[in-house]
Amino acid sequence: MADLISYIIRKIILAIPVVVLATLIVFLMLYLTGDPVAQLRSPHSSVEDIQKIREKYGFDQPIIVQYGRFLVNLVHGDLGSSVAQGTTGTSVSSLIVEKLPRTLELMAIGLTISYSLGIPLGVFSALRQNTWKDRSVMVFTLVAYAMPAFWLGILLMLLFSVYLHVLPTEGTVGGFKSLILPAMTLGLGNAALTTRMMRSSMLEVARQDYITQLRSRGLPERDVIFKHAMKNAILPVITVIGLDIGWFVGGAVIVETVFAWPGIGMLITDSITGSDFPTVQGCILVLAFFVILGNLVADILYAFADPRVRLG
Amino acid sequence: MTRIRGRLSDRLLSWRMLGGARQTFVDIFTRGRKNGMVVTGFTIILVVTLLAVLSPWLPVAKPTALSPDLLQAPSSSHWFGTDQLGRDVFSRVLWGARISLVVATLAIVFSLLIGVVMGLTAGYFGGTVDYVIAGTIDLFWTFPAFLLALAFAAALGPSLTNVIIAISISYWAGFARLMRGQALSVRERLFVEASRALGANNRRIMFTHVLPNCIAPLIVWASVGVADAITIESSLSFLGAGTQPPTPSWGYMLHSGLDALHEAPWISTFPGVVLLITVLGFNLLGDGLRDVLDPRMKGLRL
Amino acid sequence: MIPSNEPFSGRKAILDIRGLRVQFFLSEGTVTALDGIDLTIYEKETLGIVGETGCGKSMTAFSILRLVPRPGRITAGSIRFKGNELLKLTNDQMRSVRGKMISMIFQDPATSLDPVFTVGSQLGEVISLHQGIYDQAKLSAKVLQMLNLVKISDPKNAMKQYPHELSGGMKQRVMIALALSCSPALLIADEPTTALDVTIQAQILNLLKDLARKTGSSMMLITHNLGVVAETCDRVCIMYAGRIVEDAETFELFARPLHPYTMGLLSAFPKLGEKKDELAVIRGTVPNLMIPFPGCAFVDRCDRANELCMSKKPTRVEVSPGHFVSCHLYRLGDEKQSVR
Amino acid sequence: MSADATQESTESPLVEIVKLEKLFPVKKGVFSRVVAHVHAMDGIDLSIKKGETLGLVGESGCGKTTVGRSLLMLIPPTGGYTFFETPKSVVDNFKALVRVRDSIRPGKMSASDALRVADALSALFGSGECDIADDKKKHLCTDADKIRKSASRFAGTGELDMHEGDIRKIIESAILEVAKKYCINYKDKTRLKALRARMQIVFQDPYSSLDPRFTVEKIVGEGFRIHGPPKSMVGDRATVEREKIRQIIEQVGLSESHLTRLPHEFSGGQKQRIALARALALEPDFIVLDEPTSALDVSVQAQALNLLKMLQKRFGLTYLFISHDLSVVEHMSDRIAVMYLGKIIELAPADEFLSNALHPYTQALIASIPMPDPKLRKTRKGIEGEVPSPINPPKGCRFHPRCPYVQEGCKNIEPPLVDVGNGHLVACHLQKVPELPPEIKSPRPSPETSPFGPRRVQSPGPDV
Repeated sequence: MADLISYIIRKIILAIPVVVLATLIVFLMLYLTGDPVAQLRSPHSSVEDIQKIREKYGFDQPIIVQYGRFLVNLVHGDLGSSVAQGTTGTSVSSLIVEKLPRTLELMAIGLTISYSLGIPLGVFSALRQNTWKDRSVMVFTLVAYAMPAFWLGILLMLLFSVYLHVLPTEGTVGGFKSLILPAMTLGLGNAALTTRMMRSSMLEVARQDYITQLRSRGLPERDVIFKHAMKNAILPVITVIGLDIGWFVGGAVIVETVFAWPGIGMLITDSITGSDFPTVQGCILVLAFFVILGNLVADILYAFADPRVRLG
Repeated sequence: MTRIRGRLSDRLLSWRMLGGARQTFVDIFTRGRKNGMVVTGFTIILVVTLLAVLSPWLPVAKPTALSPDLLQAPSSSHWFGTDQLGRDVFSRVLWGARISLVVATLAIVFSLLIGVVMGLTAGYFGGTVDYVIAGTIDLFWTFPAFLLALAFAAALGPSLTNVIIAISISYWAGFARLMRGQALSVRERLFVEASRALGANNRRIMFTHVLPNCIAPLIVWASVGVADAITIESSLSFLGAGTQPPTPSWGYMLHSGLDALHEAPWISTFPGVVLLITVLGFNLLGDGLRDVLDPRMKGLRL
Repeated sequence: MIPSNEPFSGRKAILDIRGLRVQFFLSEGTVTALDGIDLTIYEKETLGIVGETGCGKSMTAFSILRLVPRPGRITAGSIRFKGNELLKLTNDQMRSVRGKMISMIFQDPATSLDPVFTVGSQLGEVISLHQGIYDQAKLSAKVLQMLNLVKISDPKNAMKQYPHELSGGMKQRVMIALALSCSPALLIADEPTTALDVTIQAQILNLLKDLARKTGSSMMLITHNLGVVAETCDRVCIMYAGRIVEDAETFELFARPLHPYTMGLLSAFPKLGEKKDELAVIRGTVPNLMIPFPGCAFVDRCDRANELCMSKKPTRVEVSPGHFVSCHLYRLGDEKQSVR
Repeated sequence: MSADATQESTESPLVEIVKLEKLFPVKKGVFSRVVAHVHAMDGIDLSIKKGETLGLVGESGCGKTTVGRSLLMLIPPTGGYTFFETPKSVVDNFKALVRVRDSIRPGKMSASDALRVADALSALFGSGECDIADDKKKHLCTDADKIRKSASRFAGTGELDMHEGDIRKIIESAILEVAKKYCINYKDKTRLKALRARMQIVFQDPYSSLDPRFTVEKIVGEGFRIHGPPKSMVGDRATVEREKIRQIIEQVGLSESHLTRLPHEFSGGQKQRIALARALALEPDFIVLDEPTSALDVSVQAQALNLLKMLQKRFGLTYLFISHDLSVVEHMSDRIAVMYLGKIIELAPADEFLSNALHPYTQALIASIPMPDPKLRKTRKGIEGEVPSPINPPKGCRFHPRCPYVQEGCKNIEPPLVDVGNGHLVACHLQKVPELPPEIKSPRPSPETSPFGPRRVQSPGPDV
């Protein structure tokens, strides 16, 4: 147990430099075009506005001081203010706080879909290795993975809303019903990845000596597969939960745009079209935190699932 | 003078040792021919590439040419129909392939270069250098490439070059991670230790043993990477952060078809289908090559 | 086919294998891993199976449990265990044989235990399966008893540990406990000491001998180490390229090896305390089993091969009571004929 | 690498290692602090004579592999000195100096100690053998005289007027000077590279020791890319290299037609021959054989062992033969060293090894080997327990927790490796245990009252 706690603490401490690096990269994005002010002003801002921005961010000072200021603001929850038409002056953090729950909701359902579809399908496919059932699952995963999220969204929309009229097209008006299509769009690609991973992991585990050993003890096949093989095979899937969360964060931007789902993703798209860089920056930073957090959670989950990692 | 020439020939000899990588290409050719996935993937890529390259000389309308036939359904004169401005969708899809392929290939070539240099440097020097580079790699690796590319594209402003730059700086981490992992694991192999026992230095070991042994997984990843890059590029265009109209781009075409989904579904359907097939082609090639090049996976179809 | 080995008529055969053939169907061709194996294990005896890598000794063990890995299949022969044909049992019936009546110990204890379950739960699972003990307290008492039996240090603590927390020797003891937990009539030990250090090897081998004697079970000991065989086994089978080339009682075999391969093996083995400048070698390497060959598989490594060896596979003959050999140099009941 | 070198020069050691040590740090906790060390190799002394085979046996984790690798600087040792082809007198005097240094307890240096230091220094630098820069040599000789003067002046009182720290500094600088000149592990890259051509290694695992993407010709010829064409031949570089590769590959029992093939086309035994050819290509004097036949089958192992012996005779090679298999080591070696938990506990000539094994561990090891003859079937004695963790090795004698003859003294005092005559060394307080090991549970009480039982030799004899 002490090992486990020490492992978790170490993982948390190791995440700190990553967070700092993430803030640094997001901060440096301001300079990508040379003039940071150009990124922060809206097309409508006046000369005074620009001067205000210069003062607020201290662009006349050395870059390290600017970064320090950026960090201090960040700790106080100040991500700057929006410069887009309509929301000019609104603080970015309040915009994010308003939209974040929507995105989290979408991601939660999407993750659920992707694992509850991917894991069983992968196991099924591995058990039927090299049969037509396995091959069709593999073709499905190839297509589902190759399918860009936005086009999948459009197709689903066409099918369920335009032709079948069973689910709402966009927005949130339909309540949970409105959530189904975006969540499916989001989850399907990752479900394909999970299926393939689970399948190859199952096949790998099936080759291990301990599986033969367990069979040689006369254990029923369902115990061998569902108790022993699965618990071992799921370990590599757990290691990529962090990456999956990253995938979902990226996917959410597209899916929310397609389905006009008012979350952070849509906020980013709107801000890009509206040249509202402070908001883009803030959103990216928040999403980065979530990705890092997701990886941390994945590491900790893994430590619980695999008794071998706690030693390190 | 002779001394210099001697050292020069030494160097040449050592570069010739890179020929160890040749074996990879021999493997790809001889074994790949027998692999269904490699053949299918390669055929798809070949057809799409040929159409894209030849599109200016094909007897189709210019992709930007407007016509009075607005929102026409697919017919013999407009195979894929026309869009809201009366432009030929088939022609736009072909020209879009040019953009997609060029952007994706260049972005992956740059990512590959950054990745190999970073990964090899980390593996070569080890210690503090490795610690810093590995940390950076991990950050870029855990962070979704698409979101990163979106952020960079947003910061740089939408343009073709910027999309390539954005994808490159977002995607290199995968290659770097692969390269570093391979460098670290190959370094542990006994033949590297034997080489060290013969007196080989790090530089020699990296270039004659480590790098050639990494070529195979790099090729596999590059193939899958092009597929990813095509998806990212079209997603960026779809969101309006990529190539700007009137440049024909699959992502943008899909987006503009969204408004007319009810009355003219072909506007977004055809670019979508072609996009899917192209991405599928690269993924198939990558998967097939992995089976071909990784003997451990032999016999296992994935 | 020769009927059951009769010289041991006083003893009951527990396992009787006749003409067992196992083939692997690969895309590159068919590999005949076992090519007509005949062997018998009697009650309370330890039979050694000796051979080099790839000769099919492990495959014989897997065939007995009907656990031949795909794409391999048992294509011919019969395996009778206490008179019952194992190859005709249904899968469910076979499962109740495995672990309960025939049990196996694997070569590498590091990879043969499930890494994500504790030692206690793995042991408990098998015990409750075959003995129907579901009460937790009784079960853990039984688990503890088994761990004590195999002389695990601090068994109470070991129960709660995961395999990776134990040393190699301790893991192999757990494996033995697993195998013996239901007092099987036949214990198959597949290279049980190969992955272990010399001093631990001796401990494990002693333990196995002790326990087999105590429980009265027969043992099939698979090894490549002639020393292990000489010290532990009552009878020995020598395997080469998927066939049993010679089998006899241990003393008989070591005193009067008949097959050229057995002789070569015995002299190629460096013996402690025997100084020679050069070891006798068997030249060449094992043949490729994928290429069908009409003659004796050992022919291109044998110094005494003749025309017949090239064209016809030798049959198993009983040269002296209980001493069988498959070699054209020997005819039935006529040992003197060959020049040693 | 000449055949005639074998006979006459058997006396001067080719390789001599002094107090070689390798500790691997163990990191733990939140900040990965170093909390302990794995004592892989803890003060190893070995000397390998030209043309001989020294066998090194031990169980897994005893550090035998570490010895081979740090000897070749594949793993840099954390302490100690490795001499290669150093004049015998230099090594002996160097060892004497190190021994004197280690025998002086910190803060307790007496005048006689200082005198011994001075003698050791003069012995080392006084003769012409030690080939270090003249000014440094002169300087160190003056220092020795200074110490001697100071020591003899106060010989009566037992105290010193020279600071102990200063004397120690002089000793350390003397050791460093010699080490820098002669020791492999103190050499810079270029000098080390030149030496590498003369010391080679063959590994256990034939599968991972050959680069899968190199042809046999490239594998065998890799040394030439680094060190240039073989020195024993003259002519055009490419032709000479080709010719040499062809010769070597035939000497290890393969044919020229194998040269264009890739490693995966060969069996384990053939791969091991290729690895041997690679090691031989540079015409080395010394080869570390790290379990070279452990991955091979009995019949192939016999072929490989015969080949190794044949090549040794032909080229006058010196082998360090590392293995866990006592039968193989005994077959191959002239002398055998036994390692246990990072220490050498016994070293004996091969012909005396079996008949007169002195250390209880060696005896147990021998007793554990199953004999391939049912007539010799015995109730195995062996020993109980397992090898303790090398992270915190037991105090005193490292074998004491498993030793059937353990006595109080064994638990606290580490036994030194002493010569019991005939070049037979043993590190055991008992030194001479009963001829036949009795049953494990009933250690025969020693007949004498001495805490360490009977001793054959009282004072530490000369080293190896």
